[in-house]
Amino acid sequence: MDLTFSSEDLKFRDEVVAFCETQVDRETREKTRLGHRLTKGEIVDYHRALYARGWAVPNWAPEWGGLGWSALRNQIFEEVAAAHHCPRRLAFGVSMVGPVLQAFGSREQQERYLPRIASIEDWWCQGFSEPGSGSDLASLKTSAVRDGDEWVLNGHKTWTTYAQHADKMFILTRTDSECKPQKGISFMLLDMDTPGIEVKPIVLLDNYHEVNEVFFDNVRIPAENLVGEENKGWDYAKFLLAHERFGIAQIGAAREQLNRLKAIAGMEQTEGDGALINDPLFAQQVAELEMDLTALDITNLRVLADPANQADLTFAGMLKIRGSDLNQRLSRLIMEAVGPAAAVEQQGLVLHGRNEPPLGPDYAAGAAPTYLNMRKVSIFGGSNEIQRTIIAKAMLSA
Amino acid sequence: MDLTFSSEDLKFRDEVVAFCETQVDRETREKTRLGHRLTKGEIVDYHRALYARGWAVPNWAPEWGGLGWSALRNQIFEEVAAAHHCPRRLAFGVSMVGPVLQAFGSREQQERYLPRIASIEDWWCQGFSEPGSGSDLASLKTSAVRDGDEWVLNGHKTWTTYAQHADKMFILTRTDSECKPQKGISFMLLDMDTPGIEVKPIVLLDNYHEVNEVFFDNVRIPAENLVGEENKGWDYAKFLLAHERFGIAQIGAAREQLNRLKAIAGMEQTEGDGALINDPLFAQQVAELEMDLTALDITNLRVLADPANQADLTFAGMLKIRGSDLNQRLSRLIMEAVGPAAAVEQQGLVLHGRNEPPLGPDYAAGAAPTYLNMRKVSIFGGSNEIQRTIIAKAMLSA
Amino acid sequence: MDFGLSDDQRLLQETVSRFVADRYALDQRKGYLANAAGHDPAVAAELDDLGLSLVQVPEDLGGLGGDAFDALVVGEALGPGLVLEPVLDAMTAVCALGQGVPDVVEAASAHTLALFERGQRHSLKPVGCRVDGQGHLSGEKTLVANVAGLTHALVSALDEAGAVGLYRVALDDDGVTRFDYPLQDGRPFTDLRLEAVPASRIEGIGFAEIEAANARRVIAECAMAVGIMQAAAEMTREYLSVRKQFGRPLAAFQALQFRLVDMNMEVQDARSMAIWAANQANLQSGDALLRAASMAKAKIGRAATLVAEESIQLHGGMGMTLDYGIGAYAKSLTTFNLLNGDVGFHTARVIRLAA
Amino acid sequence: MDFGLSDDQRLLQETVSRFVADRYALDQRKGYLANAAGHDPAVAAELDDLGLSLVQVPEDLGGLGGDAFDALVVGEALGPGLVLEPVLDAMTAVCALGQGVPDVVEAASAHTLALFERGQRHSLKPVGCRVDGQGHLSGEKTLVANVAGLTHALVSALDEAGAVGLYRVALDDDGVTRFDYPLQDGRPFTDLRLEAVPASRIEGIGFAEIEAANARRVIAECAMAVGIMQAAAEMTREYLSVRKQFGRPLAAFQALQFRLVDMNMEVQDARSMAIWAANQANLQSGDALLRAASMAKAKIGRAATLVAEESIQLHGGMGMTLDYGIGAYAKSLTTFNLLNGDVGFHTARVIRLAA
Repeated sequence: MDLTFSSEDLKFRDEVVAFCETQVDRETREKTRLGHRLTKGEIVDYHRALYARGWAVPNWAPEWGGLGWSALRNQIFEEVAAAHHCPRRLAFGVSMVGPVLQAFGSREQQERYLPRIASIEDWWCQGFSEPGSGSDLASLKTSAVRDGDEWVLNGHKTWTTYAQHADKMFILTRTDSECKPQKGISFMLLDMDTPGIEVKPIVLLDNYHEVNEVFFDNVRIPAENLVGEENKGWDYAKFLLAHERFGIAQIGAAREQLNRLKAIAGMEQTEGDGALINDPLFAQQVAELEMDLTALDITNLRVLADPANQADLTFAGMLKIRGSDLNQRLSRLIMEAVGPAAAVEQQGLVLHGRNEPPLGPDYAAGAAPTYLNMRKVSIFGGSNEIQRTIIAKAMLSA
Repeated sequence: MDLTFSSEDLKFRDEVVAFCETQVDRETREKTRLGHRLTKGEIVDYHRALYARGWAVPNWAPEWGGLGWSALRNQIFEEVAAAHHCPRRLAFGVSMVGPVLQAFGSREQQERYLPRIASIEDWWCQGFSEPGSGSDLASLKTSAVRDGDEWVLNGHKTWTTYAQHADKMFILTRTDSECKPQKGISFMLLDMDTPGIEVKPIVLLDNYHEVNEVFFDNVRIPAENLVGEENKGWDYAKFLLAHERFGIAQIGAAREQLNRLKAIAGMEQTEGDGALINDPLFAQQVAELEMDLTALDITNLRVLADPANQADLTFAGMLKIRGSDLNQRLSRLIMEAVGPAAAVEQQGLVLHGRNEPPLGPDYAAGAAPTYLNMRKVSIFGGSNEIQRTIIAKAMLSA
Repeated sequence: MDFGLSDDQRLLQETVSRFVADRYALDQRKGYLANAAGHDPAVAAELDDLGLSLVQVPEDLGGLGGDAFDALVVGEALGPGLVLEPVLDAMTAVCALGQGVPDVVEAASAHTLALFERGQRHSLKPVGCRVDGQGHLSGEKTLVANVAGLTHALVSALDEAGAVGLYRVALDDDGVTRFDYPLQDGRPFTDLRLEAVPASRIEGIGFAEIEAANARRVIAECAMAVGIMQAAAEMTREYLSVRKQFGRPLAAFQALQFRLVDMNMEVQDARSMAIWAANQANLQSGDALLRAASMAKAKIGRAATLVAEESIQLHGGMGMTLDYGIGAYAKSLTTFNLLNGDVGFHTARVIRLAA
Repeated sequence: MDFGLSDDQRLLQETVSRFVADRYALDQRKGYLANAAGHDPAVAAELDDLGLSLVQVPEDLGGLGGDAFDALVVGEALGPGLVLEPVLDAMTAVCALGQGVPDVVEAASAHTLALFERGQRHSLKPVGCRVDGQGHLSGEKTLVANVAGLTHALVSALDEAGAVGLYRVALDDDGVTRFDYPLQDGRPFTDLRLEAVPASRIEGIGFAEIEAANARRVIAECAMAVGIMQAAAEMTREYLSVRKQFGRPLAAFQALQFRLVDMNMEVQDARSMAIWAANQANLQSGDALLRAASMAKAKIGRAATLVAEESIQLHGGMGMTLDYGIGAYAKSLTTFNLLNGDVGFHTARVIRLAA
């Protein structure tokens, strides 16, 4: 057993530090630190910086710009980037549709789409969930019917993150309703400016427009936009979801939150013990979160470093459940550390350039919105209930 | 709304205090306080004291010595008795078979058994659970077959509390195996000295012989020992279980444990803050238990004082779940307050009159056995999982 | 021992519940929030007509002669409406004043409470607000309820001797500047900057009286939180019964059933705690009152977090949306926990004031 | 970064696991407990032959040259057997001595540790044990592991100057009186009364060294607790799969499935924490080592309580019986948590030594 990093890994870490400090916009990082939302342009600029550094698609095949980063190296990148308050990398192009196209797409599709994903010329969104089929994806109803050289798409997707920014969508559609639900689904690509698409915002608890409903009314998709074989979409979707696993525990984000928590609790003054961090009951919660994070960090590394654990479904689900729980608890404790000032809905005020004194310290505005937004991480992307069901199945069939 | 006790209730409370202080054996109370086990004789003596005071069967019909105590008055009795470390009242005769006989027994059965229950001339035990039908009582297999003026009983009961002390058993047996499981069950009475009965001890986690397996090999029961109608036993059992509800939250026991916890934590000295009770992290757990007990106490009174709540199955289950959870947490925290001395299995030593210095303070010996024994309260008498299932059904059918 | 309502209490409960049902359906409330004032002054006037702020004022002083149980009834009934007007503050204003100032009793709901200061977290001790020898109050207060129609604030401040007092100031004074904002749960609030504002001291009110009055406010807020939790739990129960997944209603899944049961137990526990605290408010004063309020808030605050988070989780994606009602309940419970002492603050006070 | 075992570690693991499988099935262990000695000296001799106490001693001093990862492997593999002999104490005895005393290295497993005193709870500070000018040690120690074959104890005591030292005393000295008893988990322990017992001071060992050695013992005990938890979780998984109720295996009930999953996550978390702590034991000293040990014990202690209680609950009535194996696991986890610092003690130390 050896839990130390190799000298190559340590050198790589230094490179990431240098990148974050010099190549990532300082204001963007400061906004992220304070829990404020970024504009589309700020997010795109971050990805352009990654592209310029050659780090846009590190896990792709070398042919398409991949670097063969190990799982550990990915983790190092995520942790350093989170510690420097870099934005989260967008997954939809790079980690979702990109690998699917490389594995199952036609040569033409690969050449047409992959370079534009890497350079973020195209912003992709994901058309999987539907009203009535959140966790039960196989029950989806949006259908595509073949009509000559085109498919005609009708239906309704929802929870579509950043559809309002997207140029393209990859979508699961029902192309055969006679067979078993999983068998009649196809995987297609879609231009968001095709006539018949309507994007309607869904505002989440944090008052932020992040996800959308997307309606399709006789949207015509060229036949060449089918990925792989007709009615094999369910397999591609499973392949895609398996690729989502790295970084699922959100260790870097949790560590950044823990540091923020300690910093805030060191500044907030209480009546009794001076700084809040000296309040034993508060300090206990911080200590427990630190212990939990320490354990989860090692569990995550055990998965990253051991292919057997990667194949073990009990671990993937555990990383999701524990990671989401930890990040949620951290966001709640940060909000409590901020205290009454967090009860003020001031994010809007600050963002809209209100010319008044701030209603609390700079770290106050983002605390409650972040807490509220964080409620989603145990719901979206396979709820924690779904994860527990998967783990139980794996444990009990062993 | 009025949460005060009437002057009659306060007077009654004083009477119970006087009874506990003057009529209940001091050594018995001291043993109970320290979590040591009582002999059969000590338990019987306590019930004789109750009988002498006229309080043996307060909830029975006046005809059989009942006093018409209100639910609140029962609660007052339980709390005062617990505060004075009186033993728990045995339920099997007074609260279980007694009410069943009054409601469904023949006049002859009533006259024969009820006075001897009240005066504790007969010690009763309960023959319900079987291996393989713990929570799923309806699947019981012990059978009684009619043979002339007798029933012939064969089978196997388990978890039979104090069967080793018992003179009589009330038992559920299958008398018709053709019909729906619930329909073919009868309720019978049994002399424990009938030939063919074998009682085998089960030692629980606390090293104590409290429950038993009971085997029946062609045990002959007189036909007159059938209670009520043949194959109606399930109804009588449900009636019996509904009568078990008062005192289910074990508020008195919890309050006594909380006081004991505070006393111990006030005596145990830590390196840091003097007495353990001054350790903020420990004090927090004590405070939370106090808050939880305060709420449960009121919930219990809401049920006692309001017939509508009594009929509401969500409340009965809640009292069982919350009460068992609270008492279990208290027993754990008492054990942790005692500290390392609780790790010593010294109950055996102390009880067997070992003539050596005690290995810890007097309150140490009973701490871990009590904790371990308390694990049962969320399992026996309808596990907390069964309770949650019942509550869910009640909530969702509303 | 009687947990039933008196006839007067039943009438009070029905009156408030009817008002909430008629005027504070969640969709109506959304409309009020969209107003520039952050609430609907016409609805506020209707609410005002119910006279709830005078519930605890003796009858001979023009009130309803109720006690903390009546406040409990009002709070619990207001909860499901997430009422935007500071009814409980007005109640407290009257209490804090010892019911001795006719101006306030006559227009209780025109008075807001200004007890907290920025950077002081949950402390009630005035630090920056001071009154000079001419009776002019200067300083800043934060987290002050701020609906249309308010004319006065009751402000805690230090006098020249350093003693804490409570002062009545007119909000239309030139020395008063407001910084308005909504809370996370939408309620309109404000920060006040006071520059040499004429202030009349309320006789007989020192720090102990302010603390006691605020403890009663905490207990009433707990009752309102219980009302919110009941509504959230019921909404979740309905959702699980109706919503289907994998071909079955969500309520058929045992793990979700058990969590619904646990949520329901939290709500019942919280309700019991609110009843207990109201009883303590009737009987206790001094440290015993403060400790009772802290026990209630610590216990009910925990329950509020659990109910808020579980009801979102059990709603799944729908729970995350601003428009669906459960989010409004959850955000109100979150705000409840952030203000006027959080669970940690009150737990520490329970320990400090150990009986 | 490599979580795999080296060839030596794999061999060590297989050796210990085979010993546990062959000699420490739970039924065999029950038989050992029934012996007057509270364990089986013949089995103890077999265990002794494995030389586990020397795992961390350098090869040139006659040890196996391992590090804390090897101790982790040993502890985790011993866990499922609930081994009665104080292997980890013997390991610690060698560590505490800085591997400099040949007598101890040669007979490590004949040495027991006597570090705690009655009434001092989890404190390692000697209070009543003192050594006089003639090198005679007097006082009492509690909770000392006590199997047959022990010849010496390493006792912490104050010297005439009030400094803490570690002393080697012979247990057959006339001044030594034992009060034997079993622990809750059955292990034979004793209290020692020492009356002017000749004691040789171990050079170079002061309070800091004792604390550090004990922190390593805590970390090894955590590894053993992880081994116990894994066995308990697996036994529970099997029970749920086999046992039927209402006509279905218990494992078909979703609420029970989820609790099994949660228990499994606790075990994996605990295992990760034990690995982390072993790494810290290799790298750290001083406060950083103490804090790492406390983080491990606080986290794993919590997991141990959950696993002990849940595995009993999920077993239902069977879980309550002394004879069924799960109870033995649960009682060992309970005992683990009561000794050598409980969750509260270690959490407080994590806070006090905050990085």
